[in-house]
Amino acid sequence: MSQLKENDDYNFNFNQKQNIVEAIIFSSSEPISFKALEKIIPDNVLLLEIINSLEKKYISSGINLFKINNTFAFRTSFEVAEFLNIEKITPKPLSRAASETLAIIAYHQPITRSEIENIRGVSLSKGTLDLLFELTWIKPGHRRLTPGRPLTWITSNSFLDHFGLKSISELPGIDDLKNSGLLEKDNILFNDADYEE
Amino acid sequence: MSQLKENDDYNFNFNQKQNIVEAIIFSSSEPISFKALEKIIPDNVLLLEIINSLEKKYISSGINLFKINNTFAFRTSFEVAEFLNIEKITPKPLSRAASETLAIIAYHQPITRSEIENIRGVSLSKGTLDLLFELTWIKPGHRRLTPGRPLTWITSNSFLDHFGLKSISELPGIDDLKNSGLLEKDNILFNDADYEE
Amino acid sequence: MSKENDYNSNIINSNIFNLNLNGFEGPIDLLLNLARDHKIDLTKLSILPLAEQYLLFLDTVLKKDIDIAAEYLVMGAWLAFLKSKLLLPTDNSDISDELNDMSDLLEFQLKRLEAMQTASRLLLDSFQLGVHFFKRGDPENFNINQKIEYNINLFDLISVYGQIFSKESSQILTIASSKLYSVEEALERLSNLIKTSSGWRNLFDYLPDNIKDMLEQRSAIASHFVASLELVKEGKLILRQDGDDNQIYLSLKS
Repeated sequence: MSQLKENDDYNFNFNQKQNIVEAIIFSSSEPISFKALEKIIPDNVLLLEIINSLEKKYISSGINLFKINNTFAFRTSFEVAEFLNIEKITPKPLSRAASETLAIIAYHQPITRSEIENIRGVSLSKGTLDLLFELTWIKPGHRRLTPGRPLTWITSNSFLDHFGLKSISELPGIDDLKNSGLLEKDNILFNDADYEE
Repeated sequence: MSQLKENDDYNFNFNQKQNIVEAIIFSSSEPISFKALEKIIPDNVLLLEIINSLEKKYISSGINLFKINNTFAFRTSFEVAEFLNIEKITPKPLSRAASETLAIIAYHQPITRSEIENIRGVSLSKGTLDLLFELTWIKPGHRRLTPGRPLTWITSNSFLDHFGLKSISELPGIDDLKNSGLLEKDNILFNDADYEE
Repeated sequence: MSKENDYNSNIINSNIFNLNLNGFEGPIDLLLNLARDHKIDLTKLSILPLAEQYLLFLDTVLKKDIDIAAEYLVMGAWLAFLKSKLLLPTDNSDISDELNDMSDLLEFQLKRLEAMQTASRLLLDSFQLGVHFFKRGDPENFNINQKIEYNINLFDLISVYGQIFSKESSQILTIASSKLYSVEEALERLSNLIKTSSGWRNLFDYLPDNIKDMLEQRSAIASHFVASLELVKEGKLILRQDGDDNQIYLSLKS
């Protein structure tokens, strides 16, 4: 009876400890060393047991526990990786010109290239509209019935998708922006302003 | 014989497909939408089955599959929370105004700025909505079909993700609050005040 | 301290008096604090004592010469009105209905704000991502569904838009660019011209003659003079000036 109790306890502890190690490896921003894990589970033998058990647990999963030079990390399994064509993509911030242009199109659509230039006060470099078009966030609208019949630009459905909007009317208007402080950048945004009232 | 073969095939496929879905969700630090997963597994029913199976697989692990409003993410389980005191970032505490505003938006959404002001009995300082928006916890919702078409605010998926909620209905005590009528927005003490946006 | 204690002494002993209005998020918040401080039951709210406390508090704060926000005064006036109505005995059922409605509304507002304050504490006390539970620390990226490698969210988009407008409305001093004759230009011009010249010649003969703008003209004189000094330094030119206010002559160094 007491033996059983002890066994139960042991199992409970083992599972819990394994869960902790699992969570730590998962949340670590780089492969974690055996040494670092020893700080949590000082018992060497037990730690090794836990790691082996974790390795087994993931052996036929989409992710595996990888051992690299005595460090541990979860990585997509080779089988799946092959299938999914994994590539490291480093997210890139959109250039200032492109973000401004996109915002202007969103708020003023349909709008021609020269109207955008008017609002921004600088001429639009060639690649800016191209990039936004390539990202499928903008698309050509109708042509203006003015001399030269300039093309207008409007935002697309994937623009709405990307920004989580149901319709363009959900964009906060100028008054909303004023009320939320967004129009007073110098006071509110992009400095470590004190947000206390 | 052929039946068996088919069954094997089915199992193989199911496991492989589950592994792929697992790897996709696991590899990302941000939640993956059902929509995105559908591009890999177009069969809706199968996809749902896979997700449920994955959820079960991780149910007593150190990491769990979190369902956040039709998006999916792996997060370390709440059970090991107290043991994970590594790499902890203490977030800057929200001001009282900001945290009350966040709660009011969460429980009363969709809600306009003036309705928030009405509930708190004080005007909202600039920067409060701004800050919550910058944290990506709130986003603009539809406009009210009332004069001035005021913009409403709602919470976002990253709000749910941040607080470990599946949906708004999991907000602490929301059912009781609803039943007690305390989530009504249209009771205004001073109706002579100009609360329109 | 017994319940029958005079409200006034109660209030004066209260900690709230050490605070000023800055400690409160508006009049309802203040009322709620007063109610809590004096253990007034919100479910069967009696307006009279609460109104008295509020007015007394306001009075004290005013005496301390603190600017009081309009919303506190509006609430004060409203409560004073309510108090006077409550103190007058009335048989008029319309008025008592109205009073009931008003106190119901106030009670509702207090309860609702209290509920929201509790909710915000519950929310912020619950598990938070990055504090109590964690996301994948070292994400891998797949090349699927991720055609877009640019990260910009709605907030970024809108604040960028806001900035365009604040740029427009704010007065930024821009210095109009003026056409000036640069030293580099003058140096290139002068070195070319002197190659073909012989003997002593006035520096002014070398100035460009197509400049109409006065400022540009003067800048050309200055830059050509600096350029001539540079050429002297390089050993290509000799300069000569016979006295302080006389013309400057230059000649190729042979």
